[in-house]
Amino acid sequence: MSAQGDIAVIGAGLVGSALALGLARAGARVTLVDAAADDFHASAANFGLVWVQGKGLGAPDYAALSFRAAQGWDDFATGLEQATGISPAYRRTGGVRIALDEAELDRTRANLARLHNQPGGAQDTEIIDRGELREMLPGVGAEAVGAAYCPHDGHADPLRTLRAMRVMLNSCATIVPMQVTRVRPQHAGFVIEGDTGRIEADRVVLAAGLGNAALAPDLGLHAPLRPQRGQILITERLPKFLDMATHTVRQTADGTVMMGDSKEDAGFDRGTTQAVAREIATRAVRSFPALARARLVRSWSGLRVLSPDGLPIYQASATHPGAYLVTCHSGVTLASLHAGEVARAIAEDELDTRYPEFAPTRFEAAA
Amino acid sequence: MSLFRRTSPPAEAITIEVDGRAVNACAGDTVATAMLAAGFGSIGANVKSGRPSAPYCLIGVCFGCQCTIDGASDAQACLVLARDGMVVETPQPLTRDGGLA
Amino acid sequence: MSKVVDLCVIGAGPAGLAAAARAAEGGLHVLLLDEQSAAGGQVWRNAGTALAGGLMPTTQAEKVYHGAGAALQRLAASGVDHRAGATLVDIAQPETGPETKSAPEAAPGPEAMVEITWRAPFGAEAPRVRQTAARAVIAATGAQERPVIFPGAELPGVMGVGAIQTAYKQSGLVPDGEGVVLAGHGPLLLLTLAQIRAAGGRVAAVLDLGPPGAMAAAARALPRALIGDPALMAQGVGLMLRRALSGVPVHRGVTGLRAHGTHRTGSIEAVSFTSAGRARRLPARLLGVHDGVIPNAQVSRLLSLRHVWDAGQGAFVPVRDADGAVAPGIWIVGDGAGIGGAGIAAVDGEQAALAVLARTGRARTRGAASGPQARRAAFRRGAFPARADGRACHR
Amino acid sequence: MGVHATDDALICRCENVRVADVLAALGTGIDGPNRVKAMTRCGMGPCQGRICANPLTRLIAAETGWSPDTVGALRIRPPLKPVLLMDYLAPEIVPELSA
Repeated sequence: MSAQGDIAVIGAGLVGSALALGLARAGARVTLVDAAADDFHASAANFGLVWVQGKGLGAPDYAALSFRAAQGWDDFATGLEQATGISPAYRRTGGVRIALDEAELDRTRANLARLHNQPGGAQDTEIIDRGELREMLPGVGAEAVGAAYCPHDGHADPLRTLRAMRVMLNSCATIVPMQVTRVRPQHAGFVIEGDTGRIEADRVVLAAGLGNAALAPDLGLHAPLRPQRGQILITERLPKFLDMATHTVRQTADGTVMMGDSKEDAGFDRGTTQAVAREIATRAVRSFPALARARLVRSWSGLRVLSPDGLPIYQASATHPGAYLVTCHSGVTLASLHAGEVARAIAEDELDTRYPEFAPTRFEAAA
Repeated sequence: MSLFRRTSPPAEAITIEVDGRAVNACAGDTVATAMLAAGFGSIGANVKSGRPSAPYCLIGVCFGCQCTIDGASDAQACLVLARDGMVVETPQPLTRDGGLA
Repeated sequence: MSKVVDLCVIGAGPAGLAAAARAAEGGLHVLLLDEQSAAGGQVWRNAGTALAGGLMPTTQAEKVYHGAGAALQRLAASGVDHRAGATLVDIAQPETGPETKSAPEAAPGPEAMVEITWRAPFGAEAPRVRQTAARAVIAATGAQERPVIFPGAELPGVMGVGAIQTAYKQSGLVPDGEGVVLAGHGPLLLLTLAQIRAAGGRVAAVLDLGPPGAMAAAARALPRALIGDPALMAQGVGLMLRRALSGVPVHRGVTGLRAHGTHRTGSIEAVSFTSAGRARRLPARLLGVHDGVIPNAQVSRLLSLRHVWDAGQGAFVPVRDADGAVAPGIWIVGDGAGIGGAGIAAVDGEQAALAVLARTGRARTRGAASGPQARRAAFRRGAFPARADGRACHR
Repeated sequence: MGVHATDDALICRCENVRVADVLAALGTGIDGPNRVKAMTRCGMGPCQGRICANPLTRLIAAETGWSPDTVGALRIRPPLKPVLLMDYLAPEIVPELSA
């Protein structure tokens, strides 16, 4: 199956858009099927971390994948900006996971030790003490007792990244707004049916986040996904006080400050709660007391797309060659690879051979 | 020269401080109407460009008058009754006629 | 500070005042939150001061604030816990269901609480955010001027004509000196023009942004729309308008409105526009603009309610059932549910309060009609002024 | 959407988003107010759509030919007004943190 021929990517969020870009670059004629419905779902609720530290505990390949993704972000971001004039505002500033008490620091230290002992190690992540942290981040709160620091961590603006990819895709792919109801194999290739009609394609990539679960079975793909709600708070613009990314607070290129990292099992309800808002605000102010006087302007939530072990699923269908599934819950971090090596693996029909550890067969073995 | 003048019988006089200068006002004014009466054409500032912004709605909808009053930066001048001795800081320090200081 | 109340009313304009007082008179414990500094909303802003002769001659105040005095006295006597300057932050429904809600089929059991998050008035001790559980909520957050989009609209020196009205009602301020231009259509523009002239001010020009004939229609609608009791005002205002418009250049069919100025001074320098095919530029310091009023939809949108577009009003209105309920334990009344003016707002508020009382088994007053009968009764009493933008309301 | 809303007019005065910026974002599935907001920041400022929501729906309806009901409106989330983070915290930890 050559890289040529036409391929449909279903889902126009961060994952689908990056894959569509990569496939177009690999020479395929790409149709990006966008469920529209005036919502970017998980992509609009992404915190924007390009994060390596702590990733892949017990899954060295995921640690390596995250590391390669961070390394690939400079070229990915530069490529987008040169092509569109829109900067994804990516900065590899190094990242810290701040511990606000000794128990937290001990947990972080223990996880790090286990990461060090697995193949590939902990990607240069190390524990820094209160003094070093204060030197790095003068605005850090008195309760911070130390942190895990990784030089490869950074952050980018998810919406600007999505916008830049969209502008590029307008010229190198066909974007079809359609609420997809079914994707069926047919004699040669696949047919995609939805509210605005039907599309045929030689090959099809499911990249519709939580929507993959319903579409996968007809194609012999396995997408055991569940939603995990994350709430995000954002302030108005503040003078620049935080360049580095932290896992719960980051100051964007616009100067607004995002706060988050909550985890709730709330099904598909994308509401927000005052209780979680208070928890997030409290942790943010304990981490950076100057935030106490910042104006909170909005809170919203998104649904992380979680596989049973939280790792990505990359699958090529065994029963219906030409059908692929790509899902993860770090759409920003992995965007550089989705637009690069992962798209090439699909184009060259090598997805399962190059990423065996991310095939969903790992769940059957464990079940 | 102020865009507005008072036409009602004089009410109890009070004084508020705006960007360090004493401004005469009346009891019953909101901070916004007190500043408009004293000749301030603008009160807030655009959160992106920093350029001075002015009351457009005067009912708490447009945020053209968002400023810091007695240390609280989430105040809308049009919703806060002016009280004697209040300290108002506009996001962009302004001169008497509302222009940039 | 989390306590439980029977009813939380948001907004102390005509609708909110009627709802809160009626519910309290029926025996409910009512918390009334209003972000304005005093009860009355926009139409009855600063009514207390005005009716006590503080702002304008009491004869004029009684016309402008028709009905306000009674409503404020009723509130004071009703025992409602009124918090002026309190800002609504969030409303969490008993169970945050799917993204879009339709009007409720079955109201939840009496114990399903609505969680109100609000910020205590300016100057209260931190943390100012408080939470109160309410068995029912009536949102009466009123209307706002429809934003007029044109180049230069954001310059200091450009304000809503409603804002100019607010400056007058709040502090007796009237536009002063040269270069005062009003642009827009509808009765509010004419009323403001008349007030400026009556206070000895000058209006350099009126730019009629409305379709042909709108200015005349607005003049006819004015008495009913804004001054409350139509019968009292009909003759006087027509005369006042003819006098107010005399000597003021009116430019009709205006397009391409633009305000010129810098952000460095507190006023604009000029307005430019096209009228009768000719490009014009007038020196100006203050430009008042007005294109009708629309519901303030922040609360109805926060609740993810279904809305429908009302072409007549040029705005979305929330879908409600007969007595204004929009979700389990939640009602929306007054201009926030669709522009109708002070008269219908009070009826709407009263009606929702009756529904809350009925739900809690305390609807003592037998004679109180509810639903469509109350609306028809009010209609017969002529309590349905045309809307501010001159069109008879048909809600 | 009003004959005065030229391309250089600001439809969102909080985030300085011009009518032209909204028009540039429309198309290929970016034709709902919330997606236009994600692409242009229209509606992300302190007033949270109180000024731009009505004009934005009417502008998109005029451009796409759809009815306003089909276009829809900006979603509103808490807090309804900007609130100091300090006012959100539990009472006992406010003093030392906001000093």
